[in-house]
Amino acid sequence: MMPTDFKDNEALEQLRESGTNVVLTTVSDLVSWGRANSLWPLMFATSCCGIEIMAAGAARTDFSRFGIEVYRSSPRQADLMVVAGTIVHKMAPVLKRLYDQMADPKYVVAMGNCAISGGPFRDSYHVVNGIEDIIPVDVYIPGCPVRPEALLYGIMQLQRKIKVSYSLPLGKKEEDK
Amino acid sequence: MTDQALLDKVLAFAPGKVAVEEYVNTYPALRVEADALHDLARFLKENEETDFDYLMCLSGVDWGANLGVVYHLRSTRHGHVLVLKTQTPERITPTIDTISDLWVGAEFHEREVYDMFGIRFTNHPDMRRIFMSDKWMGFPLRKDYQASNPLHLETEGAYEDEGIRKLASGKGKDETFIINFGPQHPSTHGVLRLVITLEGENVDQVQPHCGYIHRGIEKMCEHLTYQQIVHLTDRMDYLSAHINNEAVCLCVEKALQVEVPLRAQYIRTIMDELTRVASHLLFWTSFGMDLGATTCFFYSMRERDHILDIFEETCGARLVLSYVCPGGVMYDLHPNFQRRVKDFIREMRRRLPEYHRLLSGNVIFQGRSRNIGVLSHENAVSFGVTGPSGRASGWHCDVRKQDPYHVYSQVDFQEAIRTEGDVFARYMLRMDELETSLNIIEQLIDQIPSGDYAAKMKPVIRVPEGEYYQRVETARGDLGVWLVSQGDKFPYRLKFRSPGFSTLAALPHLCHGFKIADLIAISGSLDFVIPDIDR
Amino acid sequence: MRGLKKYLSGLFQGVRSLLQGMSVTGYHFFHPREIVTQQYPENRATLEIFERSKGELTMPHNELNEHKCTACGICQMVCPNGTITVLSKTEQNEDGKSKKVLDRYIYRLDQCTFCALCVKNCPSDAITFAPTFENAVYTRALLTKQLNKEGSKLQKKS
Amino acid sequence: MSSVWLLVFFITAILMVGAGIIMAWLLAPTSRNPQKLDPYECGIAATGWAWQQFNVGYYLFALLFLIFEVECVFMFPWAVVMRSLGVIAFVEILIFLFILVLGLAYAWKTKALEWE
Amino acid sequence: MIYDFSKLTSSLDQLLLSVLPPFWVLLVEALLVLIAGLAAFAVLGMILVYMERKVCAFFQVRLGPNRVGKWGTLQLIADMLKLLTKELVTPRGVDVLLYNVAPFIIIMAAFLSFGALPFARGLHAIDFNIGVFYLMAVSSLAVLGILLGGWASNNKYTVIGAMRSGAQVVSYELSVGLTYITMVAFAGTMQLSGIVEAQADGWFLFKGHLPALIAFVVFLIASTAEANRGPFDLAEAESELIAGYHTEYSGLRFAFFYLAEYLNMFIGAAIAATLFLGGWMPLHIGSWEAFNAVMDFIPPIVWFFGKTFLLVWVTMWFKWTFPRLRIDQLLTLEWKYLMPVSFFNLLLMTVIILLGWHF
Repeated sequence: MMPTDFKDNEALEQLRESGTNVVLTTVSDLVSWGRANSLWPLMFATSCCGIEIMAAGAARTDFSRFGIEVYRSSPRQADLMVVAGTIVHKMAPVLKRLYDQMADPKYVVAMGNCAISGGPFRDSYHVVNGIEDIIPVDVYIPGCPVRPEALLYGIMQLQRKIKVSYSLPLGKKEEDK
Repeated sequence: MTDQALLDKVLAFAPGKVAVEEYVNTYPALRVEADALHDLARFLKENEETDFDYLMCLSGVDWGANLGVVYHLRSTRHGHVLVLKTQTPERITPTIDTISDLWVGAEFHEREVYDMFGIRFTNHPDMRRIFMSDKWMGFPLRKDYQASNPLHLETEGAYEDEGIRKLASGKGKDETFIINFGPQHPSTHGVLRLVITLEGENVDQVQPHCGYIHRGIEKMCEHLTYQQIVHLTDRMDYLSAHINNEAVCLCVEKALQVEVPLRAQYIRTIMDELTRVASHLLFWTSFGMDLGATTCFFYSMRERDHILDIFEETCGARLVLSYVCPGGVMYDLHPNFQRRVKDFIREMRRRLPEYHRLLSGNVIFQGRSRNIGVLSHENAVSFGVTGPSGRASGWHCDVRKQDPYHVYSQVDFQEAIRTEGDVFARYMLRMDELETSLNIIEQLIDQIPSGDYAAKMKPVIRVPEGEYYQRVETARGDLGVWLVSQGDKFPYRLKFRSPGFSTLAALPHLCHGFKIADLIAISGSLDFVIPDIDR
Repeated sequence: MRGLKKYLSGLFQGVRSLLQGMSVTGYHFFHPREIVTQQYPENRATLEIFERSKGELTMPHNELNEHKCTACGICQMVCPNGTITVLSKTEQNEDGKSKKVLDRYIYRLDQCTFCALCVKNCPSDAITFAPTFENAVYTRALLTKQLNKEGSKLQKKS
Repeated sequence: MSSVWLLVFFITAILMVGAGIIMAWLLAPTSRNPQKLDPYECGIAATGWAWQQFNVGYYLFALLFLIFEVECVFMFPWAVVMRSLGVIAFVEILIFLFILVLGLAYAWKTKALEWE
Repeated sequence: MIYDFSKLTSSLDQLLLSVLPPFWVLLVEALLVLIAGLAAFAVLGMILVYMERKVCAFFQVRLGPNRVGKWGTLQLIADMLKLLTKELVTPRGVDVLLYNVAPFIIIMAAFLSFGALPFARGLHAIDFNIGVFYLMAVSSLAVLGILLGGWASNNKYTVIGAMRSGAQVVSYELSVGLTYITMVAFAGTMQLSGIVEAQADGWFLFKGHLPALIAFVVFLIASTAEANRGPFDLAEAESELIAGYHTEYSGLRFAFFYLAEYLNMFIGAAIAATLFLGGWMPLHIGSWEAFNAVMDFIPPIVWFFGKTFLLVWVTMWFKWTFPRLRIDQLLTLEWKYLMPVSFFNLLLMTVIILLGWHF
């Protein structure tokens, strides 16, 4: 796909910074490339969107083609948290803890309208209206539920974002969250 | 026994304490004084002639001045149904006797009522909140609920949890190996949390903790019109989304006494069965994965994708269809529908033997599933474990046979039954049902009559005052919808009796003494959908 | 002796069942025809998306940049969770009568539940669902969309 | 000569892991927060301690293993020279295996091989 | 024999000796072996993981990685880069020493067995005269890494995983040992190169017919179990224990566990190929001279890897077909089926050798 086929290129432009050191930039680009192409997701799904994640992993829209079939159940080994489904008040601390326990670098994709804004349940007394109140989100994939191709598209958006971001701690330490 | 005879019998048992309810009701209903409830319930359960052994539904309701509890009882032998309604005298410290000593399954339902309405059940073995955390303020389903609860972001230590303290008590702290399975665990099928005490590999006690996806659907429904409610029901048991939609619509149609066009009924029935096939295919997938046979996932998802294509072509969505509306269906079938369904049936018939060769016959699989987690017929009824899991214990509980809706009465099909009640029986029963469903679809697919696909409905539906109960058979069992209307365009109270919730109550009973791996197999074979449990 | 026989027959039956399972997977391994993978980004041109598919709400405009929305607000009313906001303004038409016309049609894609009540209830068929699904973005604000194009007008009834 | 290579491979292994971990330590970003270092337990604060008394089931098998494995080791020299010893070797191993199988049968009979 | 690495190595040895004193020669050679070992190890690991992902994809009617590089060949490079720059988390409350040592042990065990494999004539670093015995000793070191890692993590899942792995690996070690003995008795030597040479006129699988076949099957099962591979992956049992014994390990430390699993599978297959399928020996059929000549033309290293990868593929076939065993099934299989069968088989082999009924 050409870059012009994607949406939201403006946000990407802001991210793109030129490194001072050519060698370091090259190394950083290489590492970013590695990270972008090796996103191991955390096995985490709360509701309907989880079924569509399963569908995305199934043979029809096989997401192992992107190298992300290595599903890890332990947050220590996962790079990507796809928040699929509604997050309720009781679940919020669990989500936060899981995110905290992931090893850096880590990325979050809010999959489906429930995760983005509370979706159909946003008026409920027990539903969190958007996970961005709890953890930082890299990519938003709207849909209810998100169809598998849309998830793949979202993952490709995330890959583009990772590829343009500076990935080495040398000279620039990532800020504590 | 006729309904009148039944009512007379009960009235004679406790004169003065019981009155016949004159409200519009789907089933014969009685109003009982709170102090006479337990005796009456015991009488109804233990008397040979009444023999109400199945507690269909237990719901709380806020009547304004006081709080009520409503029991829907059913006799599996006689097939009659009775509704008991009782009220607390006041709403500050409401208490009612528990009936969980009579129907084991009531334990969870009563906890739910406590959680949502604050009614304490005396003599209840484990009176705790079930969905909300212990710190939660207020009882959400009360009409005057206004408490605002801030979002807590720190998980609390488990010993702060009342239920876990209970688990650990009695033994020294060092001797109990308490371990959490879930909320984030690959094989709790979502965000169910099971707290387990272990002795080596063996499971001693299991304590389910729910509410990690409690979305308050019942409360939300009280502020939505009947058309709007339909889209929320999709998201409860999203694997039988279409059947859930139907439950609400059927209930509304029953209340309004609308005649649904025959074409719509045929469409709904076929869609029902396709949904069931898709759900059972997903069961096969996830059950295989729970047992470590990952390849199953890909084979059955491949077939499931065909069904999703059929859905998407007609309904425009793959999973949560929102296809049913009160009076019929949203749009007509797609012209390709019949051809695609027939293709799918042919394909599925070709693949099913492969499934059996790959998994069902496998010696490891058989060893892991036979004689594991045996649920007796008696317990299945007492817990209210319906659907395939109940039928695997030899209980004829198929709503499609008992209370036929749509065109099920005109279809020739056998209710699949197995008697072993173990994991293998539950697994095989779903495989049997796959074939049954294919047969039903095959009988109907060429018979779809022409005509309207929906009855003409008013843009704003007002359901006449009264209480209505509708049961449908989802892929997981008996889904009941209890609708209380006060003539408004919103329901006064809408309760979903979800099959998964009752099934979950049986899980601790099934797992005791088995191994960790068996626990996974048992919970997999019960085929939970967590949002269906939590709602 | 019977014990030994049972032991051996169990052994052979077990092995047989294992081999049967392996024959199923083995068949699939040696028949690449069975592979059903559709390669998504590469097959964008040929990807089969059904026309009824509900991807996002759109408001079709004709070549004169005209839409059919009369700003009646029914869609906003039937929407179960406030996804649609119809902002109207009063405009003077040629006869000098003031008339309510659509100013902005705000659609929040990140809240929509795709129940299609809006489309079904729209009296003038002004809105419809498009089968697009490539909507993922980095900023949530972009998911709030204005459906009527700049400077668009109400289509005259013919 | 082989012993030298053994040492070389040993060192290689240590170098590989060590160098890798040092690299990771240098290159990897880190972040700190209060929950990160807690033991993971499905997203819930852990209850109790993992180092507790444990079921003897596993231990029993370790003991059984020890017995049979030692016997196994005794059989290696026999296996090498078996051809030259001829029939005597066969008789010897028959007796030896008989005793071993007796042990196994005993364990089988007393249900030591069942996982309770 | 057309291809002989011993010539190459000895000429290299000569060359170095002519310019350097013996001690330095040894050092240089050691360095060469070190680099070669490292490279072989890393490349092999990547090939195996790539193979696993592709093979399982084909079993599962899909394509597998194909977007990073042609046919997804660069996927493993990306994974490696990612893992190399992933944070190493050391949770609170772990036994820091053991927690850090465990990956060393597990990789070391794999390396030491790896060094003893006869890849081709002359390409065989550690060739003890008790080669088989040595293999048995070092390959069982791996379980120590798992046990320590699981226990030191102070996490309930890891502890259970470690315990399971302990019970499992020690049990299956017995069958492995017994099949070793069976084949040593047949070969009459414990030296691996000797065993391979003895198969010049026919692989042991054919020469030893029935008992060798039984031993082969038993060994295949037991070595899969020893490598903690599915269907015997109880120690990591995704659906039960999250990630089993390495739940708490992140980044590169986890990568070493991951790598070791694949290498252990490879080593198991390589030993099976060496003991039963003639190692690097080409396939010869009786007096079919032309056929044999063609077979000889294929280099021995190709033979070795061909056989090994075939067996690796078979173990993958097992993994992607069968459900996981339960702990009691696992132990029943070993103690009630494989062990008695192995005892019986050893006797059978003895009888056949003594009566000269083998080929």
